[in-house]
Amino acid sequence: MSGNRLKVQLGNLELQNPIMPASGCFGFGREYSQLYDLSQLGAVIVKATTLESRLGNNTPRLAETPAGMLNSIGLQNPGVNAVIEEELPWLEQFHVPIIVNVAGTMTEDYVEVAERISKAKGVSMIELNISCPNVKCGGITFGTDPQTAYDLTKAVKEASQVPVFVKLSPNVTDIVAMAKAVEEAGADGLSMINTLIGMRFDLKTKKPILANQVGGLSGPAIKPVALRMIYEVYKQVSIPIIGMGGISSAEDVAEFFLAGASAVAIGTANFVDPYVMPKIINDLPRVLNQMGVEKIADLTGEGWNLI
Amino acid sequence: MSGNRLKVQLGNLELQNPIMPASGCFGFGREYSQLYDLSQLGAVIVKATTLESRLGNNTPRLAETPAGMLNSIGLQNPGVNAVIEEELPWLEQFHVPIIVNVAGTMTEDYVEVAERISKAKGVSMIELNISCPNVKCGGITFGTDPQTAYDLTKAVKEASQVPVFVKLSPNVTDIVAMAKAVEEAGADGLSMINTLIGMRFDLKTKKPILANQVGGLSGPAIKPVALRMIYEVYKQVSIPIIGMGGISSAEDVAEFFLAGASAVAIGTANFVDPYVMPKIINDLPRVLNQMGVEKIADLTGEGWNLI
Amino acid sequence: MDQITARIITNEKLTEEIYQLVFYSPELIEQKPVPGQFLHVRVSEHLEPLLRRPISIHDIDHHLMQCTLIYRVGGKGTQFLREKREGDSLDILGPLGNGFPMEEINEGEQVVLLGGGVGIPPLYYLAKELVKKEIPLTILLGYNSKEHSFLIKKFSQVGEVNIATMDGTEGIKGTVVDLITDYLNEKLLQTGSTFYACGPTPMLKAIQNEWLDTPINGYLSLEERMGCGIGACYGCVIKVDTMIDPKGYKKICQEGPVFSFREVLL
Amino acid sequence: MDQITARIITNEKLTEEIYQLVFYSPELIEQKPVPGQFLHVRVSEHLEPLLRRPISIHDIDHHLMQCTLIYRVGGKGTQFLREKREGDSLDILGPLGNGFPMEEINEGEQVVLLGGGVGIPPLYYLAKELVKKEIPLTILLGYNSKEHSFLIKKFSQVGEVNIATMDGTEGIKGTVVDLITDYLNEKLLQTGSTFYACGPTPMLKAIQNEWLDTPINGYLSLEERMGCGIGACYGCVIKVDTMIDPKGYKKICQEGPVFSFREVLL
Ligand SMILES: Cc1cc2nc3c(=O)[nH]c(=O)nc-3n(C[C@H](O)[C@H](O)[C@H](O)COP(=O)(O)OP(=O)(O)OC[C@H]3O[C@@H](n4cnc5c(N)ncnc54)[C@H](O)[C@@H]3O)c2cc1C
Ligand SMILES: Cc1cc2nc3c(=O)[nH]c(=O)nc-3n(C[C@H](O)[C@H](O)[C@H](O)COP(=O)(O)OP(=O)(O)OC[C@H]3O[C@@H](n4cnc5c(N)ncnc54)[C@H](O)[C@@H]3O)c2cc1C
Ligand SMILES: Cc1cc2nc3c(=O)[nH]c(=O)nc-3n(C[C@H](O)[C@H](O)[C@H](O)COP(=O)(O)O)c2cc1C
Ligand SMILES: Cc1cc2nc3c(=O)[nH]c(=O)nc-3n(C[C@H](O)[C@H](O)[C@H](O)COP(=O)(O)O)c2cc1C
Ligand code: FES
Ligand code: FES
Repeated sequence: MSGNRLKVQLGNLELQNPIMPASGCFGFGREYSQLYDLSQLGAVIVKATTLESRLGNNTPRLAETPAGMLNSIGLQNPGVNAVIEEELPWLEQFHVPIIVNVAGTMTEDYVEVAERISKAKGVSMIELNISCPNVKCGGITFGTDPQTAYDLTKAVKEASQVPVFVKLSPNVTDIVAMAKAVEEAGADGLSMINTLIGMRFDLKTKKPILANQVGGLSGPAIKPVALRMIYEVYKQVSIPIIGMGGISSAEDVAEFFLAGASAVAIGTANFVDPYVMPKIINDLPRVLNQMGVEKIADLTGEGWNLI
Repeated sequence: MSGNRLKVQLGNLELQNPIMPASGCFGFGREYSQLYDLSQLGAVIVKATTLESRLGNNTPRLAETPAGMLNSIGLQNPGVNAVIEEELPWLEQFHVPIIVNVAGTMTEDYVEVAERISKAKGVSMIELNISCPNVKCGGITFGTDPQTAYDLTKAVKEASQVPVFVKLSPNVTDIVAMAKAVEEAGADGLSMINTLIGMRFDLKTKKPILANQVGGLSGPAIKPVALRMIYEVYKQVSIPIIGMGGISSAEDVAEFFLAGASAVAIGTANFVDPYVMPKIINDLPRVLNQMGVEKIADLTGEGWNLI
Repeated sequence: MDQITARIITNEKLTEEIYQLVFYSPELIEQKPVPGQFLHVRVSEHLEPLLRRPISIHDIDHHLMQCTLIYRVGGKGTQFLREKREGDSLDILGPLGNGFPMEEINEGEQVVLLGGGVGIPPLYYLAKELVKKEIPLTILLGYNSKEHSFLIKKFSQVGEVNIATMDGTEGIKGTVVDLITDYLNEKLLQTGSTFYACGPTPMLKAIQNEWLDTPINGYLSLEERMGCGIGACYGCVIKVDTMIDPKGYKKICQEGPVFSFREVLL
Repeated sequence: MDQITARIITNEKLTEEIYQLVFYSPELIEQKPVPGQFLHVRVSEHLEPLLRRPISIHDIDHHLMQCTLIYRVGGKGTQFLREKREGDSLDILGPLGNGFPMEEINEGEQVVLLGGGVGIPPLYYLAKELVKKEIPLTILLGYNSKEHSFLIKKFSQVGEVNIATMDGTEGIKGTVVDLITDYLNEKLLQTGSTFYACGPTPMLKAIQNEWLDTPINGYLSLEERMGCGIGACYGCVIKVDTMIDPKGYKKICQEGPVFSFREVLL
C-alpha cells in the first residue's frame, strides 16, 4: 500500500524504501536476520571490507557518551575474499541491494578490493570509506585532504564496475571542498557522515576508556552536525547523498531528507532497539501524512526552500 | 577547608577554584547574581564584546538537540564602551578574576577592543574569540586557518596589557595545528572548545528551525569531542587550557582535567540548572576523594599517563 | 525568582492535547507571582530533553499555596511533563518576567482579554485579579474547534465570553480577531480602557495592525524559544521600536513576556 | 533470541550496592534460557543512557515464568535500572550468548564453581541445574567484605561454600584464588571434573595461570563493554589462541560469554 510512497533513487539504483543499516553496525546481516526478514530493508550496507583480514583494535572498543557512543573497532573484518565467498552469497537471498563498504591503507589495496568486490554477484554499489577514524595510517588522511580524496576516488572509480559512493568524514574544516573533490573525481554519490572523533576517560583508572584512546562518536548526539553538513553539501553537488548520523525515528529520517538526503542509513540506533529499521519503515507513511507529503523522495533538499 | 584543594593557576593568574561560566551563557553576570553570590566562582568569563554594539541574528536563535542545543545569538552585545562603563565596574564587586571574550570582524577592531578592554579596571584576561560560528564574516575564518589565527593573535597580544587566551573552534581538520599557531604567536593559553556547527529542521514548516539556519552546538552531546581535542592539544603545547564543552557535573570536570585542562568553563548546563556552578564547586572535593587525589591541579593531563 | 522544588498535586487531561498541572509550593507563593509571569520548568532530571520549558502561570491559590499550569502536549518536553504523577517533584525556576501591568486600571474602566490556544491560560489569573478590582471584562477566546476548547466555563464566571473557532463548531467561525466588533472598539476607546492579548504571533500581529493607528491602549504577551529564561543568554530577544528603547531589542524572558503592543516589532 | 517486553515483579536492594530484579516473561522462558546466558537490558526509554546493559540470568523459575537478575549499581545505567518499580515494563533482548557447557558432566563427577563480586549471580542458575544432575558442588565465593556479601545462604543450599573477603571480615582474607587448596586441586584432577568461573578479569586470569599447565578442565565467563549484544558490531571481541580458532578472536556476546579457559588470551 505504502510501497510506492517510500521508493527512492540513488542514481540508477532504485530502493523500495530509503532505510538501510550503516556500515559496521549490522555486520554482514546474519545477526539481525535472526530477528526479522532483511528483505524489508531498502538496502544493506555491510561492514568495512579490507584486502586482508584485520583483527582491529584492542578492547575496550566501546564507550557510552551523552546521547551517543564511541567505538574504536578498527575495521575488524575477515578480508575481501572471505566476504565474497562466505558473506555476500548468503546475503543475496534477501534480494535487496547490497552496498559494500570498502576500506584500505593505500590506494593500491583500496583499488584491489573495489575491483574484486564490484565483480561479486549481488553487489549493487561500493561505499568508499575514506574516513574511518579508528585506523592509524591511510584511511584518515584520505578523508581530510581534498586532493588525496580526489585521487583515491578516481582510482577506485576506474577499478569498479558498480557505482561508487564516497563516505565523508565530518572531521574536516570544509566538508563542501571534500564533497566537490570526490564529485569531480567521478563519485556517483556521497555517504554522510562518518563518526566525529571523540574520547572519554575512566575516573577510576584515570586513563582513556578506549584502549585506542580515541574513537568515533555516533548516535543522536551527532545528528545536528550531520544535518548541517548534508545541508551545506546538498546545494553544492549534484550527486545523491545517503544521510546518516544519529537517526533513530521516522521524524529523524524526514529531517535528513529536508537537509538533502535521498536515502538514509541507521547505525547506533540498532543497538538500542534491534527492530528500529522495520519500525521506521512502517512509521514513515504516518510522518509523511503529517507533513502533507505524498512521496518521501519529494522531500529531498526541501529544507532549502526558504521562502 | 577545601579551598586549597581546588586552587588552580592559569599562567600567573591564580583562581580559588577552576569553575567559571562560559562566554555567552552568563551575560555579564547580573542575572545569575540574583540567585547566588558570584564571588564563589573561580572567575567570570563575560559575553563576547565587540567594538560597536551588535543586534545579533534574527529569532528563533535556539533549538534543542539530543543532549545538546543550538544557538545562533550572533554576538549580540552592547559594544566595548558600554561594557567598560556599565558592566565591568558592577562585576568588580565580587572580586573574582574577570575574563572578557573579545570578538570582531577584522584585525583592526579585534585589536582596538583588546586594547581598550585590557586597560579597563578589573580585567584579568582576554579570551580571544576567533571561533564564533554565528557571524557571517571575520570570526570564522580566523578560527580555521592557522596563519590567519597566528597573525590575529600576534596583533592582539601586542595590543593587550593582560594575558590573552585564544578560544579555538572545533570545526577544523587539525586542532593541533591551530593550537600551535596561536601558541607561537604568543597566546598565554587556550580556551577549548567553542561550539560545533549544526542545524535542525522543523517538520511543520519544512525549514531550518534557526532563522540563521545553522548554529553552534553545545551541551553534553559535544563533551567527547571537546575531551579529544583538549587531549590531543595538551601534549603539543605548553600553555594552559581552559576546557569546556558539555560539562554538567563534578565528574565531568575531572574528565576535562585528565584530558589536559587547567580550569573549566560551564555554559549550557547553567540553563538546565542555574545553580550548577556552585553545586559543582561544592561537589568537587568528593570526586577528588574518590579518585584519591589531593589537589585538582594535580589531575591536569594525567590521562596521558598511560602506563 | 528562584529555583524551587515543588510537589505535584494533580496532572490531568483537559482535552486530547491540553493538560492541567497543579502543584504545591509555599516558596513560589511567597514570591508573590503576578498574572503574566511564567515558570521555566525542568521536564526531566536527565540530559534529554535538555532545556527547560517556559509555561505561564494559569492560576494561583494563595490560600492552598498551589499554582496551576495549563499546557499543550506537543513535542518531547511536554510529553515528559505529561508523565509526571501526583507526589512527584517538579523543578521550577520562577516566577520569571514581568506580568501584565494593572496599576493604571481603575474601577469602572473597560478591559478586553484576547486569548488564542495556549495563550488563553495565563489570562485567567489576570481576569481573577481584575475582577477583584471590580473591572468588567470582555473575554474573546479562539480555538481550533469545539473539541479543542477548554476553560470556557471558568472564564464565563469572571466576564462576558465570546468564542471563535476555526471550524465554526463553537461560537463564530474565524479567529479571535474576527470577534472584534465596532461596539468593542468603542468600549476600548473610552479613557483608561485596556486590552491584554496572548496567543500565537500571527494573532498578536493582527491585533497590533488592527489598533496601531487608534489611541487604544494594550499589552501583548509574547513567546520565543528560551535557553536560560532569566536574561543571560540573549536567546529570546524581540525587536523593539528604537524610539522606545534605543538598544533596538528587548529580552522576552526578562523584560517581557508582556510588552506594550506599540513597542514591539512583530 | 528476541526483544521482549517483560513485567517487573520486584526490584529490591540486597546490599548497599547490589539489587535483585524479578520479572515475569513467558516469552523469555519459552526460549529455554540456559545458565551462563545473559540479557541485554534497556534501562531507559529515552536517549540517555543510550546503550543497553548486559546482565546475566541469575535464576529462572520455569513454573512461575519468572527470571531473576542480580546487578551492582555503579554507573548511570544501573542507576536507572534501580529506579524501576513493580509493574513497570522491562525491555530485554535475549537470551544471548552460549551458556556453561554441562553436557559432559556425569553423575558422581566433581564440579567447582568460582565466583567473584557480580560474577557470582549467574553461577546460581548453573548450580541449580547441576544439582538436578546430582553433581556435588564446591563453591568458592569472593567478596570485598562481609558487608558486601550476598547470596551466601542460597548457595549453601546447593553445595559446599567457601568464602574469601578482601578484608577478612568473612571467611578467609584474600581472593577466590586463595581458596584453591591442594585438596581442591586433587578433586579437580579426577576425570570428568570441571570448574566454572565468573568474575573480574584479574580473577579469571589468576585462575587461568593456576591451572593452565594442569590437565584440569574448565570454563570462564567473560565481561566486555557491549554495543549490539548479538554479534553485529564487533565491539566485544576477545583474543583467542589461533590454534583453537584461526580467526584469532571471538565475539564475547555471541560466541561467549563462556569460553574454555584454555582458549582465551586474557
Ligand atoms: C513566556 C512563555 C509562556 C508560555 N506559556 C505557555 C503555557 O502556559 N502553556 C503552553 O502550553 N505553552 C506555553 N508556552 C509555549 C511552550 O513553552 C511551548 O509549547 C513548549 O516549550 C514546547 O515544548 P515541547 O517539548 O512540547 O516542544 P519541543 O518541540 O520538544 O521543544 C523544543 C524546544 O523548542 C522550544 N519551543 C517549542 N515551541 C515553543 C513555543 N511555542 N514557545 C517557546 N518555546 C518553544 C522548547 O521550549 C524547547 O526548547 C509559553 C512560552 C513562553 C515563551
Ligand atoms: C555478559 C555479561 C554479563 C554480565 N552480568 C552481570 C550481572 O549479572 N550483574 C552485574 O551486576 N553485572 C553484570 N555485568 C556487568 C554489567 O554489564 C556492567 O556492570 C554494567 O553494564 C555497568 O553499567 P552502568 O550503567 O552501571 O555503568 P556505566 O559506567 O554507566 O556504563 C557505561 C557503559 O559501559 C559499559 N560497562 C561498564 N562497566 C562494564 C562491565 N563491567 N562489563 C560490561 N560493560 C560495562 C556499560 O554496559 C555501558 O555501555 C555483565 C557484563 C557482561 C558483559
Ligand atoms: C560500532 C560501529 C562500527 C562502525 N564501523 C564502520 C565501518 O566499518 N565503516 C564505516 O564507513 N563506518 C563505520 N561506522 C560509522 C557508521 O557507519 C555511521 O556512519 C555512524 O555511526 C553514524 O551513524 P549512527 O549515528 O546512526 O551510528 C561504524 C559505527 C559504529 C557505531
Ligand atoms: C547561548 C550561547 C551563547 C554563546 N556565546 C558565545 C560567545 O559570545 N563567545 C564565545 O566565545 N562563545 C560563546 N558560546 C560558546 C560557549 O562559550 C562554549 O564554548 C560552548 O557553549 C561549549 O560549552 P557548553 O557545552 O558548556 O555550553 C555560546 C554558547 C551558548 C550556548
Ligand atoms: S532565554 Fe536567555 S535571555 Fe531569554
Ligand atoms: S556487542 Fe556487538 S559484537 Fe558483541
